[in-house]
Amino acid sequence: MKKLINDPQDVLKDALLGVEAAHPQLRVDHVNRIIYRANPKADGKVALLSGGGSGHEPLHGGFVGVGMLDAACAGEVFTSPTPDQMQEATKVIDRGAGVLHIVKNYTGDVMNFEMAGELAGAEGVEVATVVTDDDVAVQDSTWTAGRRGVGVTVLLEKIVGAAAEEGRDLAAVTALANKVNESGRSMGMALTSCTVPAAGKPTFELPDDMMEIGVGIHGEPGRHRVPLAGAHEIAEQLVEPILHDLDFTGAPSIVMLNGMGASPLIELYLMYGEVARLLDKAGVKVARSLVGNYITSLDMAGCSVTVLKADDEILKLWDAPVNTSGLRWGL
Amino acid sequence: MKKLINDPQDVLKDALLGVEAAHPQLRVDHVNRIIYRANPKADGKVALLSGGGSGHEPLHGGFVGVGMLDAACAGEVFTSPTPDQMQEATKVIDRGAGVLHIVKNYTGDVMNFEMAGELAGAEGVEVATVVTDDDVAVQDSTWTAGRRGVGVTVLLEKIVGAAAEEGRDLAAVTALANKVNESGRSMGMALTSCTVPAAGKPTFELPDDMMEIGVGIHGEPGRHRVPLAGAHEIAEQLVEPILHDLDFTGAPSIVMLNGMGASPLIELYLMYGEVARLLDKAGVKVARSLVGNYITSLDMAGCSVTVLKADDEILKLWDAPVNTSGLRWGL
Amino acid sequence: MSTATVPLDRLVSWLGGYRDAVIEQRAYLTELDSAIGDADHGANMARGMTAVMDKLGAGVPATADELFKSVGMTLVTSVGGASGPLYGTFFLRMGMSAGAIAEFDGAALAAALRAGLDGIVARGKAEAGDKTMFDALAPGLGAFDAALAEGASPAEAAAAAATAAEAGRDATKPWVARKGRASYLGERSAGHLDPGAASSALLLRCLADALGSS
Amino acid sequence: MSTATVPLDRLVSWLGGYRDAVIEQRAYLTELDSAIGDADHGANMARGMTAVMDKLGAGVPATADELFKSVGMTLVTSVGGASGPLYGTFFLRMGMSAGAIAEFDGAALAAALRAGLDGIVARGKAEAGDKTMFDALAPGLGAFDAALAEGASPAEAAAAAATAAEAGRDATKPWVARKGRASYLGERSAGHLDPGAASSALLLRCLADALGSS
Ligand SMILES: Nc1ncnc2c1ncn2[C@@H]1O[C@H](COP(=O)(O)OP(=O)(O)O)[C@@H](O)[C@H]1O
Ligand SMILES: Nc1ncnc2c1ncn2[C@@H]1O[C@H](COP(=O)(O)OP(=O)(O)O)[C@@H](O)[C@H]1O
Ligand SMILES: [Mg+2]
Ligand SMILES: [Mg+2]
Ligand SMILES: [Mg+2]
Ligand SMILES: [Mg+2]
Repeated sequence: MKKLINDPQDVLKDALLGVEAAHPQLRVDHVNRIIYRANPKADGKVALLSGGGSGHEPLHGGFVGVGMLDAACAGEVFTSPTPDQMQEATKVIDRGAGVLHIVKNYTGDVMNFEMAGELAGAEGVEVATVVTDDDVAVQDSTWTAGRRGVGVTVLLEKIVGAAAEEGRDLAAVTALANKVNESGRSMGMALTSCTVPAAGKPTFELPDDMMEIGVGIHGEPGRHRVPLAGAHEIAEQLVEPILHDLDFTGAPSIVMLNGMGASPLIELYLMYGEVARLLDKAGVKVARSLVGNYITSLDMAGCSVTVLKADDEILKLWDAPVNTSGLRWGL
Repeated sequence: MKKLINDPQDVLKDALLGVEAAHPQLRVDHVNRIIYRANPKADGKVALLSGGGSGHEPLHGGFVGVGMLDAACAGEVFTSPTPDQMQEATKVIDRGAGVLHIVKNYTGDVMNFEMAGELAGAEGVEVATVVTDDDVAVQDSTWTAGRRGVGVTVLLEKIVGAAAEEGRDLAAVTALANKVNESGRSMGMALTSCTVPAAGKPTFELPDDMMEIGVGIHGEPGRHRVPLAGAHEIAEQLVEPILHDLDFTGAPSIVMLNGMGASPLIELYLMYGEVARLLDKAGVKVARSLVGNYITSLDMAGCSVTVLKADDEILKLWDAPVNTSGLRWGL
Repeated sequence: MSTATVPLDRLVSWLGGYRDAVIEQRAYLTELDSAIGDADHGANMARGMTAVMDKLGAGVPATADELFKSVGMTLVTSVGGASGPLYGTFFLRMGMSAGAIAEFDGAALAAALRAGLDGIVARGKAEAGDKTMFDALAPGLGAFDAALAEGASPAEAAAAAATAAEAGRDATKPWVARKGRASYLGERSAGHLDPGAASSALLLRCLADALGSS
Repeated sequence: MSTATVPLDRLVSWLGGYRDAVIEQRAYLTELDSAIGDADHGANMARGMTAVMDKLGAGVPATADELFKSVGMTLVTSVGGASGPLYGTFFLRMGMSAGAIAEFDGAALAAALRAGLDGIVARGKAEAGDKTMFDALAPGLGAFDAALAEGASPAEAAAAAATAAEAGRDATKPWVARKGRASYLGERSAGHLDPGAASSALLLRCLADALGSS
């Protein structure tokens, strides 16, 4: 295992020290592993909390700041944070208008946030929850834990963050969050496995001439192992299931071409070119796009595509100012 | 070789299609492989041109936009672009106040930009040149082609871009560029080699228990191959030669912890934490910082540290608005 | 020789033994989780049980309700993931079921374990055959009850439970997962043991060991 | 049998042969550049010479000045890196030295090659022993001149040049580079052939082959 780390058990602790040192606009609670805005938002506005296992950076800590999240809870690598972390964060960021929990649909995350919601509710904080589940790689969702929450989480945190900043109430913010989640679809692939630091070796072995289609963001094997193909074919294998799942024509879309962590930007742009061409051919109108590493899987090489069916309201919220370490414009 | 590409010969061409599709604020000349701002800056302002081999993204194309470059010429992977590209870009971006060529110190880049400068000069465009050479890994620079230009190039493009935007003349802009270059030092390391697409295999073999200290950004072996160490020790091996080369105390510094392309953000933050601690211990006051992939070496895992000795003027220019795909704030 | 009642310190030995076992089998549990999950189950259980025993090292409560509340809360707040809330709930419910006692008879222990399993089901909604820890615990507790009904001591019942849980764990191998992250793999989840079934069979084996030794 | 004069089409064959050779040895040149450079020399030379021959495919100029200007400009505008300006300048200067001739005698060819090498030195400031293409070309052209002085035909002189250039190339192996990106490696550049020395020894070998065959 070749990583820029000290003791594999200390990766999260050590990385949070770096986050704190790099970003004066953030405040890090090292005991509870929470990243806050240094300057809380105004009283009376809905606050946004997200969190999840570490190893997906910049998600979620990189999206804490004006226009997005108020705080993010960091779990161990690929392990949901715990209810006490979430409860603490919820209490701290509540400005009296309630807190929206943004939860990716994994059994662990859902259960821990559920417990946190109960605890915070008992303490008088109004909590609402949106569970993202946009991964079309998961089929037969009635026979599974449901679809995984992946790329749409990034777009949702931006859009809903802008709505909260505007001063909308908890019901409106939550309704918008659900609408965004329902309007987005993602599909991912891997060229290589990642290596969980504490495990010390790759989660799965992938021969040089094979790739995994339909992976999530936890280094899990995907739905199919298929022969390695060119960018053009890979793009088809990602875009086709997305378009098959939802009709994106007739509305402006926001598209994200996301890197899994170890694929360089030149490859991500190349993939985006392929994806944009396919979407164009299918009559999908791309209004906004994002190319880069936004929701990663440690040192996995690969990428994912997210398409979100937007409307004028969503585009306006998308364009609203945001100032986080991972996404920033207008500020 | 596992990459998100089609034909290895077409990587640059295909990636530029993606850049164009992703960024309406940029215009791509596919014949000459130049990335321009879609909206040129005002007449009478100095224009900035950079360029170099591809494979270092976001450098340079990702730094084209308001507050930084006016255009970037893209060469083949790790190969300087050609004088005709540079000449064309120089002519197009000149707003009558001359053009600064920002050149990283590699024999190829220097010679090609030199020829381009001669050609553009013959056509009546005033051209000045700054050659960055901040890599302290290159010792005995009298017996070599001089130090390599690496991380400081990113900081320089930002700072000098802001000065050009302010309306300073070519002599002032060039003087500032030289000052920034002389005030910055960098040092890099690699955990793995990268693979040049056209070569099809890693540039060098690095055993699992070894790392290279003092690499540049072209997948070249470094100055020393040493046993793999923890982040703490790696940080020492990067910071020590930088501080040994220039006294950074008594002035505010801008620090960049840069990823080589395949190292995930969680590791880069962890490294930044280590570097920040060492700088603090050495009495270096960090005023601004940047953590992420800014000047990369394809799919190499590893990182580099750049420290720039700043002053109030440089910090003011650093904080000025910038709107590029790779660096953005205030706009 | 096993005895008819189980004093609390025997259950503390159980927890200590389980801590040692998950640390020892950490790589194995992670291996199982690598095949059909995200390669953290070994680390999760080792971290959680280490935290549990560190907490108890500072002082062991005198009654079962306090003991298991402490264990459950420590797991909930130190593990995360799916196993944190599930194992945490298991112990929290055990404590609620047992009440302020300092010694269990067989029936009380069976009831507490059963309450724990019910808590797991309440949290995770697992059903038999979903390929989860339920599939080791449910047959294990079934065997515990059956053994008691036939007059066995708690130690004998625990041994029967462990054996049944191990069979339940092994039975998960060919199944396609329907809960947790293994379910995302669909057919590809078949052919591998469920990591949570493995760690919970181990939990009952440690119980048998703790009660069986004397 | 070699002849005393070299018509232009024979030099076009030289260029065509060199294109074929660098394509054939592309992996080898890249291998050399991987050891002490950035793994692109094979791709650079193959791209450049392919562009050169594609250009000439659309029409071959009738005089040496136009021919080599075209070759040089094509290399300058298609290669990039260090080798683009260096090889480009080599051919540009060859053309300027030769003038509007359609046939070379030995002396004119020697002068043109020498002018090309001077151009490389003017651009790159390489000195003997820096471990660059200079270290193959300089002994190569020295041998060319010496052979002519002894009455050899251009073909015989080219053969001597190629052999001397190959010896020059091989001599670079133990040296520590002082120019180009290999110099960044310091001592670690020793023990490897210089890629540019290899490609330029090949250039003279192809010249010998083109003039020698008839
Ligand atoms: N809904 C559920 N009900 C019961 N057990 C579950 C459920 N979901 C997952 N599990 C158990 O949790 C185990 C995985 O635990 P762990 O790896 O620690 O957490 P995570 O899946 O969050 O990484 C699975 O092997 C399975 O036995
Ligand atoms: N200053 C110089 N003078 C002469 N030849 C040089 C000089 N610098 C580099 N070279 C030659 O160029 C070769 C490398 O060419 P190439 O790999 O195509 O370009 P780059 O070094 O830009 O990647 C070296 O092997 C060396 O022979
Ligand atoms: Mg997990
Ligand atoms: Mg090169
Ligand atoms: Mg797991
Ligand atoms: Mg090279």
